[in-house]
Amino acid sequence: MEITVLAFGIARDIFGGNSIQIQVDGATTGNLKAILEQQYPRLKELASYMIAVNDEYAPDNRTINISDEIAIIPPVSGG
Amino acid sequence: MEITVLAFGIARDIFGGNSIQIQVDGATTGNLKAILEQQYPRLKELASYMIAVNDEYAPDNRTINISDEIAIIPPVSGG
Amino acid sequence: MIDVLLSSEPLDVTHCINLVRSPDCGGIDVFIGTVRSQTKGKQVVRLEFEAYERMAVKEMRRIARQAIEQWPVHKIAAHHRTGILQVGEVPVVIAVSAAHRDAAFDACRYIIDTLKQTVPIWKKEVFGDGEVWVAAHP
Amino acid sequence: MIDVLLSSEPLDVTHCINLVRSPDCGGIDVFIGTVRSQTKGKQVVRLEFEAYERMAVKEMRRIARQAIEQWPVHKIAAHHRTGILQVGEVPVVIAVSAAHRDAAFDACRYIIDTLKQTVPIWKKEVFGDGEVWVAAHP
Repeated sequence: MEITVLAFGIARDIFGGNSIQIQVDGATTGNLKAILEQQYPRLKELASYMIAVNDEYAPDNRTINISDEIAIIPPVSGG
Repeated sequence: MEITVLAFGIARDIFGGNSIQIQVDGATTGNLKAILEQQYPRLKELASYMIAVNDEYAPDNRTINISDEIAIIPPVSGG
Repeated sequence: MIDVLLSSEPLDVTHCINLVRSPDCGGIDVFIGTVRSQTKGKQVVRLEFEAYERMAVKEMRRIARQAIEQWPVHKIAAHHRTGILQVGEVPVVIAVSAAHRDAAFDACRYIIDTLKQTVPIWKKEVFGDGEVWVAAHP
Repeated sequence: MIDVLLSSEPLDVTHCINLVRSPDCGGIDVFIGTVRSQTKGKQVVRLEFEAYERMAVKEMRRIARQAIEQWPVHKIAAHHRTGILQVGEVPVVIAVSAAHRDAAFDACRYIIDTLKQTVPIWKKEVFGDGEVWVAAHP
């Protein structure tokens, strides 16, 4: 299935846009990270990053469904 | 010598006015406290009180001079 | 009472304070972030804040709820800017009221500390000779 | 910069904040005392504050100087009311700015905690059926 990954901050610069389409099948957030890092190796240079599923931080073993809203969350720096 | 002791808060109620005249000679602040407590026994019911000399808290062994401004400082409760 | 706002308009500190005032409260602690003119010795031209808006608001509410569970506080306002901010402008205001001041101080500090760690908002520092996403790299 | 005020007029919180704002500062912590409607379950009609004015101002300055010595803070405003205050009114405002927020929080809290212990200001709580000088008796 093809999912949309929203990007913010430096991830938007790395992706070259505020979202990307990516092909994953029966994937977890952990699998998604591996796929993203393969296609966008600069992600590995970040201090850290998280995946959010439906507006919440998700652990690496979270299964991704077609209806989920997925976002990549680079190190936050609000305040 | 006769000195003026300024009074605030509950000390004003105890003295019945915002200052009193009191006779002391070669006294320290500690002596002054003893004299005040004799004349105004309700001072002994306070949680504590201090003597200020010239706008500063004074230790009990501070000698009192005729030119000093003396005040009795009952427990403070600002803020 | 929790009042959370993410806004591209200037924040109103007085409004935040009025939101948390209450006759049941003896004290209000307010933290106001302000844009510094320099960081690590470099002159800052401006800051640009961007947010994952829906998640940011949700996360700010979650932090405020945690604070209310942990400390006896009455009301919390947590307002955060997005967009371009000049030196001296206010990216964030946290106002917390409580019957007693210790709870207001503790909760206010917890909220700003946690906000900086978990709320999906990103700050780009723009200098005369370049720009950097704060905290992105080790 | 230290700005100390003892006033029988209502305090201006916004003015206190503006006094400490600075392009060198990343954060301001503000403590605002407010008159509570009740204390130990009794309804408060009003508070009356009285001060040994010259000594109180001197002591507030001393506390602010101590805070500047102990923490890397830039500017401090410490304003305190005298006279009669109704429920909801503001007896005290402490505003502290600093490059980094930890110093602002620590210094602000130190100042209000120490002010309550040492500054010669007295508060009388007036109830429907009597009045009491706060903290006077054990």
